[in-house]
Amino acid sequence: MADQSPVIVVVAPLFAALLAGLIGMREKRACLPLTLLGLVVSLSAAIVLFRRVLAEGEVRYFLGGWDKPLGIGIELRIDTVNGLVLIVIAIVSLISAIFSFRPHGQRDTEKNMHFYILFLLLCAGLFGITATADAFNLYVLVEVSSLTSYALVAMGSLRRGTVAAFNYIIMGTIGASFYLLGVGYLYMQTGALNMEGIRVVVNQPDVLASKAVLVAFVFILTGVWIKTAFFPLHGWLPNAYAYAPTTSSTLLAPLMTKVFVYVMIRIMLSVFGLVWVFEHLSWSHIVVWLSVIAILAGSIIALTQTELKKMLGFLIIAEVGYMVGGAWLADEGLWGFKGAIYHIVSDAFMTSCLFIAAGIFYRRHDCHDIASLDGAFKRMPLTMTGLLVGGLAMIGVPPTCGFFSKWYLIRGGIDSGHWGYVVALIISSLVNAVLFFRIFEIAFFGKKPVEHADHGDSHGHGEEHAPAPAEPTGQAPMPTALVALMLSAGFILLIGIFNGQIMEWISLTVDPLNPFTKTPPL
Amino acid sequence: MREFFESYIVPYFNFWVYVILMMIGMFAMITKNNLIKKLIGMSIFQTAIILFYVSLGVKDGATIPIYFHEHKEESHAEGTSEDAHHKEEESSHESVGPGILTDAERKQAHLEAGDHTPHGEAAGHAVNPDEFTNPLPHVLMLTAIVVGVATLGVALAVCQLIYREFGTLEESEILTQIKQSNHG
Amino acid sequence: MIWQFDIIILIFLVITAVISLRVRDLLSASMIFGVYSFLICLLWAEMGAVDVAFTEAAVGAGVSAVFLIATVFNTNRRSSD
Amino acid sequence: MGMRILGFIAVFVTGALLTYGVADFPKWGDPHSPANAGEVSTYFIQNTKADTHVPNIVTAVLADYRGYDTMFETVVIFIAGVAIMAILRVLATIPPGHQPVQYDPRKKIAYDPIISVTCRLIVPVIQLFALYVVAHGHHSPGGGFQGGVILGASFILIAITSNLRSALRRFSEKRFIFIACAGALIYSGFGLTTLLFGRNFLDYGVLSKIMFDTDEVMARSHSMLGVEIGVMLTVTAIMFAIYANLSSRGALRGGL
Repeated sequence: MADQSPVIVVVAPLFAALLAGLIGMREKRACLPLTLLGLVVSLSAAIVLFRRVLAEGEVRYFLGGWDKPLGIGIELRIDTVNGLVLIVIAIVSLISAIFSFRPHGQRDTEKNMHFYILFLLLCAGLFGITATADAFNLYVLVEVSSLTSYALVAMGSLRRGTVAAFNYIIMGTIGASFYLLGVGYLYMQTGALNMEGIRVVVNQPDVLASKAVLVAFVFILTGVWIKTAFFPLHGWLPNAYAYAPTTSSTLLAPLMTKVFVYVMIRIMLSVFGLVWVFEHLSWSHIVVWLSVIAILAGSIIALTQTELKKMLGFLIIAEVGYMVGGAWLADEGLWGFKGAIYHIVSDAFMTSCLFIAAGIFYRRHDCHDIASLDGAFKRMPLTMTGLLVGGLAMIGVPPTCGFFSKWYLIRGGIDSGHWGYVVALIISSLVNAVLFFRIFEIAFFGKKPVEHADHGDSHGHGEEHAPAPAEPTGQAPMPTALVALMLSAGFILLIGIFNGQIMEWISLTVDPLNPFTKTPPL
Repeated sequence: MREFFESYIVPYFNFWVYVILMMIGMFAMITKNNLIKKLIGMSIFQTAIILFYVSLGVKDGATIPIYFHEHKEESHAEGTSEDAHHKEEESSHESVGPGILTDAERKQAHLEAGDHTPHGEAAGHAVNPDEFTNPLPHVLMLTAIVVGVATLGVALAVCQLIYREFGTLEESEILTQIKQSNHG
Repeated sequence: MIWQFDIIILIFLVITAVISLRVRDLLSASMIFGVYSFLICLLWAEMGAVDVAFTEAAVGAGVSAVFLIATVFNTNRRSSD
Repeated sequence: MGMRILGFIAVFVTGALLTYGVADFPKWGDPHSPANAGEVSTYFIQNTKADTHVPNIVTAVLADYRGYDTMFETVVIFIAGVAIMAILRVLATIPPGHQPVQYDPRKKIAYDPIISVTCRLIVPVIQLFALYVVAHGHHSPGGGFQGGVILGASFILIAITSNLRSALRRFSEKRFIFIACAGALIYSGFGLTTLLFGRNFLDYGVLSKIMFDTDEVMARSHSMLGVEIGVMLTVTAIMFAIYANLSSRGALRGGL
């Protein structure tokens, strides 16, 4: 079955979702095992696939067997970059599934079946986005993942969540439609939908000057930026993630924006080609300055937030700024570009870790305020350790992956001479340090007075008993949630330690396409 | 003026209308106060894109992308070639665009060969592509229409949820309510 | 494909789009949106995209107008703009 | 007001970009524009018949060449249904302290025998037509989506003209969830079967091994029909599910 692994990664969650729909009506408890099963199959297929990619190079898979001429069918193409992203998606969603044991913060708890179906289909959509090499198929899968995420956000119990979901739908539809429009322009100019087919035509001399291709690029980029929440287009993100149910946000926050950053990178790499993007277009200065604005704005707005999840939302916006800027640095060794890909991997785990920690706190306190973490270290040492690891990674402290991704990005910035970007990165790290040390201070020393008197009596109790008064759910789910947190914290450290290996894998794909070293093959 | 009209407006009329519809839809999505109106704007926005795609596939003098019917009683291998043959003869009279018509024998041989190779590499230039509208945009747009109605349905459900929570669908009133609940 | 016909439908299309966004009664807006969908379905049939036209007739003019009307009935019929 | 200005700016920028692009367009109806004369679309027009034996090129491309897209399109519909049920469906009792908005009691619409009897007569015809659309999708416009929507619309018609309860008696919630899942499973099941035979996902040709007296080409044609039936089931169930939830505010009681 190793030959079929590209498609198994994508369809395993799909089958699990459909079976969950059939079985879940009668037996609600079957949903979670099915979810885990589907994701484990995906993960193992992704690992098999990645080993195959390492052994024999790029893997191409033609659905329906339509391989000749290129582009009549739909192609999945896996190289080391998206092989890596597939594994990351599988692991993060598995962690989130473990965390989701007894979901919290939804309007009614009776809807476990619906939740898991949507959860699995979101994973299927993200896997599909990552694996595909067809520009239109990408659109369909973007809609699969978007529709599920709208629903996952709207399932929240908070009143404002509904409005956030509506804004998300409007912005998301504009983004996806812009992408579709851009693909239409490309199709008009090239007659192809396969990414490779488009790239070959776009790089032909007589098409290079085409205005329509330029417009297509702008539309695709804007559409993808809306989906990644790049700064001026970020409006939907903070509320949607902050008011989504806890479990949904542990899946959406780490994956949605990262996968769309990956889409941007894939478009630069495969649809237009780095030669076109960096040498023909030469817009990298503009985009890097935009990303500098995004980083600074995200960090500064995060400083003003009092709610933990909302603060994390703005930090995501700053992180998206890192990745977009890094991908456009256009330095000689493409360190920024590779650093951006590495940052996708590390940021997925960082965000996962932080949102899981925030989810545990929310479940405990029914309150998002940072001030409510007062003295939390004594009550929940393990959770705080997880938050500590996540926070240190966000700041960029050495053994964690956050340090290394910043290292590569800064190296790219220095090589390309974008000092503004380097300074913004450092300022943002300092802001992160301020933010997280503020939280740690509150949590470790309990400096602030207790603001919520009704929560006061839970002080001094151990982690395993005495639920907070406002919290109807019991303590049973806590161990799995902690396992999930520890897993993501562990991965943060692992990815940090093995950063050299991961960069090597990324270089396998990116270096041959580097337009600055030698003429790359079209 | 007339020249401008003939060279810029008429040949691109579909595209100009698509630009206009798209701007109308997008403007409504961003500025309308009523959420249902926003959704109508969203649908118009999406149909504008579909209009663009379908306009791409139009060919002057081409027919709909369906082959002429074959006779059911014939075995399919023979039926294909002969019917394609008939069809080609019939439609070549009306074909307006410059045709790349090949002789019947070659075509027949190609089609018969093509019947046995599922990937159809041997089935060469049997049918003149100028005779049929480009089918690919149609396929893509079927998907887009379905996606559009799915998004509309989910958005309407969220609208009803908002109405359940806030009692209104006017964005300004919802925002005031949120502000009040934040202060209160 | 008859371009005169095409242009007439396209002009009507813009008119119905503007009206359905201007009308303050949401029920009317939904109905006019149905008209819009039907016109666009006509346009596609005329451009040779029969399958798309069929789908649009069933989905756009039929079902999505019904969905809109169902929501309007369950919420508020008046719109401020 | 700020939103209005923002909207003007966004629309103006988009419009300017679009206008900038239009100048570079091929003329409308040009048979030799890159899209129309491209290798891909030419291939479809020339080889569909030999490859799949389906006269309707759109159906063939939809269900075979780009069948993976269509599978996810079905999944999109399925997601829409599940999402609406997840968002709107009122299953549990409303939690204490949560006060839903009171709705105005609407006027009862009088029972009209003419409408009700006419619809009883029309509904079977509509359903028959829907099945025809699906079955004849290979030869004429139509296929799973169109047929499914029409079939779903016939149930919606029952719900509108008599009431939601009598429609739900024919097509209960459990049943539509089941049918929606089953439809999507039929589609992906075709893919899984081809995988089990060792060919690529959705490569229907290999199914000639289990289909009686068919070669690979006819196997593709028949599999497409099977796939379209799966699509029809999902679309029918979900269209009705969406209507039932939207019209009754998720209570599946009352309705319009």
